Amino acid sequence: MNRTRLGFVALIATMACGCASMGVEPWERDILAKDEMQLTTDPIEAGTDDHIYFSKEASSGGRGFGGGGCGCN
Amino acid sequence: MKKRNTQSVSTALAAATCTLLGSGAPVPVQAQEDPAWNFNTALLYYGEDNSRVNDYSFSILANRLFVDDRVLSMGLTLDTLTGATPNGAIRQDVPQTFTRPSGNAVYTVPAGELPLDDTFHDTRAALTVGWEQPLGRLWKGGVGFSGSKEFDYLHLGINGNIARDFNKRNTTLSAGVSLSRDTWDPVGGAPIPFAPMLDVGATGNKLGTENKDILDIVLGVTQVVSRRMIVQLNYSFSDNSGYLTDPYKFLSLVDGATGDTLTRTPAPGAAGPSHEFRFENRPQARTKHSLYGQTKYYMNGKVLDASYRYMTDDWEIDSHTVDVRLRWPLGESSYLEPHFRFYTQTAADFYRISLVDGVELPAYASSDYRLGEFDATTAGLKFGWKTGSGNEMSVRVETYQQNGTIPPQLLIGNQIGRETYPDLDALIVQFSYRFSR
Amino acid sequence: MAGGGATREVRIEAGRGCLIGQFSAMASPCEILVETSDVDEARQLSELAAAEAWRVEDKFSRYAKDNIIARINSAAGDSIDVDAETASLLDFGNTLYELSDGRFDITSGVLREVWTFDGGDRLPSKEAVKSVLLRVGWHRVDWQSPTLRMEVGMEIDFGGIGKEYTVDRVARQLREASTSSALVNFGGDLAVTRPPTQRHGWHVGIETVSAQGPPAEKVIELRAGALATSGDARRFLLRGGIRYSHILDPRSGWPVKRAPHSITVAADTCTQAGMLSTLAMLEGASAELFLRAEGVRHWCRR
Amino acid sequence: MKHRKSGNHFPGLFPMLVAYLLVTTLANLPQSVFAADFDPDDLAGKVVVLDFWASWCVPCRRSFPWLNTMHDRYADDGLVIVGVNLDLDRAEAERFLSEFPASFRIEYDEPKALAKRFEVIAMPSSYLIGRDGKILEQHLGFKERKQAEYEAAIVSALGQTGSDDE
Repeated sequence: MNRTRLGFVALIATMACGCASMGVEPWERDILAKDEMQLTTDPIEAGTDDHIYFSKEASSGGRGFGGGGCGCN
Repeated sequence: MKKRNTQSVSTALAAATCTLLGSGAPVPVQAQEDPAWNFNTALLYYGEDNSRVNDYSFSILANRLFVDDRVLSMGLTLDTLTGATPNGAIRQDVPQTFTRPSGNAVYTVPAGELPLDDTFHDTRAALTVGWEQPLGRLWKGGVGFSGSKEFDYLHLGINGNIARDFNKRNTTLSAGVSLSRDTWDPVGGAPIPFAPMLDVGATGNKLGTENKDILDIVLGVTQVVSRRMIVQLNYSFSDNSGYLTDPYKFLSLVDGATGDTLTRTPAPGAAGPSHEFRFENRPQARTKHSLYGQTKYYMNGKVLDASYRYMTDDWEIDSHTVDVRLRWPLGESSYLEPHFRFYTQTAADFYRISLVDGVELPAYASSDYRLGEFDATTAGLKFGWKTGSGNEMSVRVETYQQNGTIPPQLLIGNQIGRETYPDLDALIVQFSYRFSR
Repeated sequence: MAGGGATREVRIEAGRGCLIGQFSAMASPCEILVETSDVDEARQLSELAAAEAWRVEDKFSRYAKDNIIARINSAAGDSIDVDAETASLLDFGNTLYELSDGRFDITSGVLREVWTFDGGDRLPSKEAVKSVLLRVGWHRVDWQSPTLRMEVGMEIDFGGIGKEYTVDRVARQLREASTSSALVNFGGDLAVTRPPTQRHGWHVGIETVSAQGPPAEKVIELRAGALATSGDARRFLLRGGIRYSHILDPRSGWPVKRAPHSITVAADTCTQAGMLSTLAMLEGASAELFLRAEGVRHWCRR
Repeated sequence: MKHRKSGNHFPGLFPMLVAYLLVTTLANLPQSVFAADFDPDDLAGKVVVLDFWASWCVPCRRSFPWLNTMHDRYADDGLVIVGVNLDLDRAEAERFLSEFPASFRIEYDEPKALAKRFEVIAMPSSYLIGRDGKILEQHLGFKERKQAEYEAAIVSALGQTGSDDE
């Protein structure tokens, strides 16, 4: 199990330091500033989806915390 | 000014102005500063086929915006759940009778049908409160509290997160931690692991309440790739410990050769189960790792939102999730958003269809189909539009289908051919309305 | 009501995304922002607005020698019959007098004979104030519409009502004359004729005290209705560390104590917004209490 | 008994990484080239506030009312406020200005030469330049609660003590 855990953390590390050169100038963020370009555009829909899938499947979260908090059976 | 009831001056003044100007104002005043409040409300219907679970829920998320991007967010969700869920027993060629969790009544399931517990009725209220603010120019932090109460379940949690921007805000590293304590107070009490289901009135097989603690840690990196594309990668670790069993689920105790559930007769004069059932038992700990990648890509007006999640845990469940949405603008003020999601998972190592009589009990066992092996697909469409005064409404309709397979080696004797994975076909309809004050 | 005198002409300027008609009336710069690119329409509406503003100014200015106000204030005790518009303003003044328990009084103009608010520190003597007070008080006036009779030396001044009343009348005429949305702005008292279509709302900057710190310039987005501001940071007296606002309580003849520097109110019409902000100022220290009790959208600057 | 599904599900992260690398190559677009028609050095002798802004940037929108007030209050004392627009689409800037009119001077830095010369790393960024042309202060972002500090810096740059208001 800790083999996969190491794999994940290594991957994040490469992503993080490999990114120094990538990106845009501060004045080129017009598109990224649009509402529809935010990573979570509809927090309530994301919440209800997380809740439905938490109660119907064995995995949860990923985008944010694990969700749950219910005795959904 | 003499103490008067409220609004007496302005109402008298409105009348006087009306006579002075010869007419009232055509449209009442609409003046607002930068909106201080953003509201996001939603009504959701989730319904499964053949009278299984139905859920109506109302949610509201209110964000109070303070100067310099400091935000107080408060969320409330109210759910009413009704319908029936599989109770864990296998089908039989004869009717089967079960004792209700309360222990003071029985219910009977016709021959050949998947046994469902139809007493499933619950209302749930969930509350979240959070505060988020910049910490200096490059740091941002937030803390939050969450709580939810059902008839038999209480959740209390706290969480915190912090993020830092690098290289002109193109790269953001974030970390979040959440701690929660949940308490099960099941109807009739939490059953003793592998205890038999007893007659009405007998309570030797039930204990009291149980609780579980959940620690979630999420580490993430968000990277701007280009003017049109942003990518996020999260690693999350989740450690659950304590009572992870479902108190209302149990397994059929079957004959090793025929695979049929052993029959029993209730004590004279009492009502009780017609067959032998043993309450399930799951491990007291579960450690989950997941890797989540999401990208948003802008194609002159259209926005692609694609994400992939890989999860693995020490219950030997591996899952892959792919989620793709494409927001398609229709003119200036409305959009269409088709949504497709594919999910697949392997079974937990202690997932089984039934317990075999006369064989030593396993350490853990559950026949909860959600721990089984299945694929699920969600396909839907969302239509959103901006109303005149700048608020936004949207409606989405989605179908969610689960198709599972029971590994042949888990089936014994007559179970083969009779026991099939309980496929699920559900409809999700949600209406949401966002406005600011 | 301040007098005319400034040259009476209407200029049309190109605003950004709108055309702006500019003229001056009632001693303040007036603007008509019209959501149109058609210069003729903007000119026609601006001239309509200017004509109405100058009409009301000429009719009710206390500087003019030959209007109804001059005839009333020189009646020396005789009764005078007034026209319908003047009668409606007198009725309105009467209602305000009752609503404010005498704090708002259209006969209090004469107090300016003893008070000049120039930031200096010369306060009038008690006796001087007392003697002028003998000629102040709506309760002394015999008003049976359309006939008005006042004691010798008393004067009527529609200064507290005139500008907001004019903004509302202009807004109504522009609403009837055109489907384009327009913002009527007479020196900070403003009204929207109809909700705009090319923008979410007209943006108006006002000086406020934000809850979290120093006075901030706040941007109000006005889709419909009106805003009026009363109080003025520069017209006060300062003596012995005490700041005397130019808002006088007609019952005592002395400035209202601890009145805010300025109050901006949003309401359905400019007249209501103006009156509510004035009544709040007259409340002095409890201005905000009054506005909150009345459930009025307001921004106070202390 | 351990049961594992045969390997027909995704072999881990491969598809995600390929998409990721493919797209980054398309990311760099050609820049349009116009000579910048404004140079702050022409304003020597004046106290200058150079404010880089864009229409889509929310904190920039919040700074406009304050910049207007500063212009109205100190323009006669020798303060020149120049709002340098960095929008990539000029029409967006003009639509913004029709909603949030600016009483101070607006310039357009099409080739972003000025932005690069001042090494703008945040939006908005404002630079307080003394009469001698030296940069006295740089403010990254706009904090509404710091307006008094920003104003104090301008006043001291103008060489005045205390504003004539209260």
